[in-house]
Amino acid sequence: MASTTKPQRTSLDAATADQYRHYLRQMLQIRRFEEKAGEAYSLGKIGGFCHLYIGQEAVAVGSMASLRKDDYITCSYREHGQALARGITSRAIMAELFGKAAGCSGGKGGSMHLFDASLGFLGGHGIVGGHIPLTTGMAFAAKYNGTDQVGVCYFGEAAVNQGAFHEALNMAALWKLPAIYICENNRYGMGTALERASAIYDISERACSYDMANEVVDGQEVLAVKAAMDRAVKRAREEKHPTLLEVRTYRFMGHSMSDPIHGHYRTKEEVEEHRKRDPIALWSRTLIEDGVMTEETVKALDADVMTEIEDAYKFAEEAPDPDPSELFANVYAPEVTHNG
Amino acid sequence: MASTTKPQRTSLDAATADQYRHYLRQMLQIRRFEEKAGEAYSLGKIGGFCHLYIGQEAVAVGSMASLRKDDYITCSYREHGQALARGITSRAIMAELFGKAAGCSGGKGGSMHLFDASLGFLGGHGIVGGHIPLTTGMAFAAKYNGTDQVGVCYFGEAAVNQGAFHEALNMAALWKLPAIYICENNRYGMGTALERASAIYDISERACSYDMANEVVDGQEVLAVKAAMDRAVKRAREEKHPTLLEVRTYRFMGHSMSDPIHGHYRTKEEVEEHRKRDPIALWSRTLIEDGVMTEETVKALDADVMTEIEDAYKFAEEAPDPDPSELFANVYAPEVTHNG
Amino acid sequence: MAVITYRDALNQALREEMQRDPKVFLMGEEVGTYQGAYKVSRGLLDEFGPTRIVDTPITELGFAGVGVGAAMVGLRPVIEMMTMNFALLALDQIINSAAKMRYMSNGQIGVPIVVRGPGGAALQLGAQHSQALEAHYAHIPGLKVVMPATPADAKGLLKSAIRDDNPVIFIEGEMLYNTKGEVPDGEHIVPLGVALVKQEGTDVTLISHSKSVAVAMKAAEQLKAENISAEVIDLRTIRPLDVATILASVAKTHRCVVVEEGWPFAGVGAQVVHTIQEQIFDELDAPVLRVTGVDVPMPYNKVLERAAKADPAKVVAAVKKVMYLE
Amino acid sequence: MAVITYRDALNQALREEMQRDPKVFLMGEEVGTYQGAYKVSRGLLDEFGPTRIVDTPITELGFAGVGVGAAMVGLRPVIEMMTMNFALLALDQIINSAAKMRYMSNGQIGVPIVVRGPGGAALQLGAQHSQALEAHYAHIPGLKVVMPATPADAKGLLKSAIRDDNPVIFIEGEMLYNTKGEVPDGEHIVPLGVALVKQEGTDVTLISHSKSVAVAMKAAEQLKAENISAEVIDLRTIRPLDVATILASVAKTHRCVVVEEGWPFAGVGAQVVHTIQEQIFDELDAPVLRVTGVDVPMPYNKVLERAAKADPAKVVAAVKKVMYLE
Ligand SMILES: Cc1ncc(C[n+]2csc(CCOP(=O)(O)OP(=O)(O)O)c2C)c(N)n1
Ligand SMILES: Cc1ncc(C[n+]2csc(CCOP(=O)(O)OP(=O)(O)O)c2C)c(N)n1
Ligand SMILES: [Mg+2]
Ligand SMILES: [Mg+2]
Repeated sequence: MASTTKPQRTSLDAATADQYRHYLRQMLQIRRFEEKAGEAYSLGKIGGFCHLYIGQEAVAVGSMASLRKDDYITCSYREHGQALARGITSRAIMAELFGKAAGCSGGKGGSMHLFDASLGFLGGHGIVGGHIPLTTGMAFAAKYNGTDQVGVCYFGEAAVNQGAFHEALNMAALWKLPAIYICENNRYGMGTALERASAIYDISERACSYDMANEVVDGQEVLAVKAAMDRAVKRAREEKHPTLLEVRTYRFMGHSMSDPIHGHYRTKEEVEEHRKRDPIALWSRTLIEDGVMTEETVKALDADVMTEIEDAYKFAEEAPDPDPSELFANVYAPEVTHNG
Repeated sequence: MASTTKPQRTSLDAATADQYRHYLRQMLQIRRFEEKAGEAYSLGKIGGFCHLYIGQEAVAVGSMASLRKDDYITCSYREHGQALARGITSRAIMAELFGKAAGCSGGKGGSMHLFDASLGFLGGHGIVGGHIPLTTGMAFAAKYNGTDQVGVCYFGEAAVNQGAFHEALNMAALWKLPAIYICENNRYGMGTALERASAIYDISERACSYDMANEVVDGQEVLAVKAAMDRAVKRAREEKHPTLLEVRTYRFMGHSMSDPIHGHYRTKEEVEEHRKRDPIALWSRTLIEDGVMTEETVKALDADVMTEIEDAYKFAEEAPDPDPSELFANVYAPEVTHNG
Repeated sequence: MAVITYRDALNQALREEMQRDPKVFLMGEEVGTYQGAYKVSRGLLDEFGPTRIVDTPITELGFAGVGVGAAMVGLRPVIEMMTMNFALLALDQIINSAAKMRYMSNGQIGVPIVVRGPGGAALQLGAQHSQALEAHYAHIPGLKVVMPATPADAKGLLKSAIRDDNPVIFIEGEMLYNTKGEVPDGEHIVPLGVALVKQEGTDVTLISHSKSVAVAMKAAEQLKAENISAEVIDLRTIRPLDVATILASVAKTHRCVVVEEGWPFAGVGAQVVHTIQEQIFDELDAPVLRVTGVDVPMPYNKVLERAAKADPAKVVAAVKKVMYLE
Repeated sequence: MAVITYRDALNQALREEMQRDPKVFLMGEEVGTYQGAYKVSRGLLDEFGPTRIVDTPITELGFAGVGVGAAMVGLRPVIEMMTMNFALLALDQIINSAAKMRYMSNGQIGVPIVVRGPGGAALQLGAQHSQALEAHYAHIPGLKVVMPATPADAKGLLKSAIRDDNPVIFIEGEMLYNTKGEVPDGEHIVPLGVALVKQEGTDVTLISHSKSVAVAMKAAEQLKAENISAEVIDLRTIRPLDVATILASVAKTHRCVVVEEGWPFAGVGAQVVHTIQEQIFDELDAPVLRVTGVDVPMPYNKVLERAAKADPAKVVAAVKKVMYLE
């Protein structure tokens, strides 16, 4: 079972306290961003598919906190949270959702395909499981280059049934690659509960097929995620061993904007029950209890975040569309003459 | 580890003794067939790829002995042995290898694509791992139709790294399908040793990812295979649970006719060492020790088999090619008018 | 004859065929409890139960193979791909198993399977979710490829596809699901391999399929206003192609424009063009032109996406070109 | 200039590019210890070691994805498919990841990968091992498709492919590996996208690629005996297609036959035909005909297999047809 014991926070020095407040800010930033994105979607300002991260914020924030600037990250289509936690600005992401030229993918990617190469944020990917081999390749490259970079892959629990998961994890373990596979087990792949898709309940046990280190983590507790991720990063960076982290969390919203919060596949009661372990509420409470923050500073922080998100929204709305010539740009690399 | 304890053969009644002699005949039939096929290949009478089963005879014979006439079987491209053990005649198989119209696939399939629908022998398949989902579908059909048929799939240990293996076994376990997955672990996939391709050594442990019954079996002992297969068949037929059998065996010849027996990837010594556990020698010795056969009756049996194989060869050689019109036949089903 | 949506027409076809033949079942992601990602299978789980309406894990290669295997032993699976983009993962089973089994087995084993789902672009789904890949399937001997444009054809062709003894790739359109049209109740069969002359005309032939039929029809309307009479053909089945209907029309109009959603290079239209010029070269008064999806991955931005798609204005321009009107 | 085999020419290209650029590595089944299923990588493991010559498990989808991922962060992988038949399993990574990454990321992430291996039929390998599927790749924007016919081009084009910043599908021919020809030592670069006029002629243009170039050349020889002068073009690169060279030739000869190994429906030849009739319709004195692989899965039997393949006699017959000689 998931260990929910909170790591000790006895010697809370100023830097740590700052760090902790930062986690809260990041989680709030994701929450408010997603709420705004949902609103914009309903107004028709965002098109296509839009998968919100609400409920899972502690996973992105806790895990990204362990990473270094030069590590490689890939995500599924549900990646606004990871993109924000990694440091892509809310302006650049919102603009991308609006399809604008100032978006982090120039308006050509959209919600499912956020990129920022300068941050090693190598995509939202739309094919379930498809980015798992990609990350494995990035970890391969790190090893090949002799660096101590780490490749991190975020995917849902439904992706573990894909052949790509199996093939990639076998290679990562066989070749001892510095890869971390973060399975965000939010209990559902669209309308299919985990137990209706997987022959085993504990996703982490899939690691046994590859003799891979693995851990079950409480995904609603940001520090639990951070602690497990620290271990995985050390294992990858120092020992060159991959890890499968099964992070148990819950999606508070529908699968995508076109999916109701509770449909045929789960009850209102179930959702409410899970909402009681809202990662932001849990973490705020902890910070307040520990005296790191107060109700007021939390509120002020939230207000600050809201201002940022409103600004991002306005920015996205006012930003121009890509130039029509962009239709033909970047299909291929610009021609260069190679003469040896 | 593989259990090599031989099941008790105390009460050896006449029927059992007949059965045991039959196993030997079948193994000899495969051996002599393959030797002849190798010879024919070298003479240019057989084309394409040709993968011999020499060394693995006890697997096909021991496992087929547990099956019923209406069960479904699929194999990889290394399937002459299974085809013979299932009861396709040596004439029909040899003729297929020669590409003749009298071949079990009309000369259009070849060595890798043997079929006999009347025996539930549903193909040699050329894509590594590709037939694992197919068998799963056949087991699905058995369950769907409410019969107690079983689907059996033979594949090599290198196939377990394919996504198709993972996807299929998960579904078989999830849906409780009457499927038996026989992994013939002959230590190599072409020139790649198991441990250079799989992150774990014990293929059977892959079953844990699906909470699937599994067993490691000594593939050189025909009765050990038979006993394990009996258990798996019972589990499938009666309890509707799939099984992964890891049958440890060894390929005495090269991967295919164009591959030397020992190449860059294994030593002559290793091959010789394994040849000491020749399944036919082991079983003959047992039968002689137990008084079921004598040196002479074994020799006579072998001679009888040789006669059969020579006949098959002659038959194949003299049989006509398919009619040229066959080029266009059976691309599609014959047109039928459906009017409801 | 009721007016229903394309979605409901497909639903009717599935329901009726499942009622008719107990060997027909539906398998795919979210087809059951969720009632279908696009609700094509709405109500079917209730009616037929989980044995025949089978929700799968996300394993396109695997469940396509399960379908092929079940078909090899006599069932008649309908395999739903949530979208045909994901069927790329299953292509090995479709091409190496389904399309070749009958041939390799010398006719012993058939594969009466339907692989169906929406193909092509919807709105702003981006590069990985907006592909019209019918040319990939149409390239392969052993497969049939069917793409209905209307509710009536959706029903009639799906029923034929399910009854066909060959593997049939049945590609729908996400943007078509909500379109409405008259659909005959009960037994309504549209044979595979027969194109439809949607509208007769004398000056030019517009050949299209699936969503592009609407584009061609709109173009024809605009052309009419300019006194150009366009004959519009809906291919309905891509493979086998109804060559006779195509040739008869072009032999009459002497000019032709092919309209399709997919990419140009070696697309379905290229085959149509080849066939026309090969068979009735002397009847042609102008080259056959194509209006296709622009040769780029699909961009997310709405304006760019619109520019990437075939539209009536592009068709009108092509027609004027083949009529040497500019 | 040494006379070496196509196989050794590829080996030279790999070796030289790996010596030149430490970011180039080779990955695939049996490329290392086994020295390559077709010995293309012979000796490379010894020279470059297991970090750069990487044997993989049999997981085409997986290692194609590993290659794409490595390329996304700056390595230059050469991914060997034991044969291109198996690449069907990897098509999702090639089409959904490699071909779209640069576009989706607005140019931030390129995928400088080469996916290479033998395509098409060898001898009696049966239906699943004898497919010429280049049309599938050529259909996709974002990919380049290269198919050398000679040892010199094998070397020169592979070097260009490795240096190209785009995903390149590089399809060899099992039946070509043993063919010999003059190959320049050291730096020998053949640019992508440039076709070669193998032989000049005046009466008809034969357009071909890969193994079919030899078929076209043999046909040209036979035609010469009948006083028909054929110009033979080797496309070398399928995508981007060298349209200029094609058009210049056909504008001169006014007649054309396309020869290819793949299946006809929406094949590469269909695209070539479309381009010719679209661009220089008035130059054509006859329809463009194609000689392709017969539209059936490949049979195992030797006689049937021979009948399934394009051959010089079929080309000669097609030429006579476009010259109205029968
Ligand atoms: C290969 C493929 N099949 C199907 C889909 C459609 N699809 C998108 S998300 C999804 C569910 C994925 O669930 P999970 O992996 O648990 O991630 P979550 O959405 O819960 O974050 C499905 C079926 C897809 N995008 N790709
Ligand atoms: C998908 C695919 N990849 C590669 C090959 C080429 N190939 C044929 S057999 C083989 C080795 C398979 O080894 P294993 O599964 O252990 O079976 P064995 O040959 O030992 O019986 C390979 C790589 C293929 N046929 N299919
Ligand atoms: Mg999930
Ligand atoms: Mg093996």
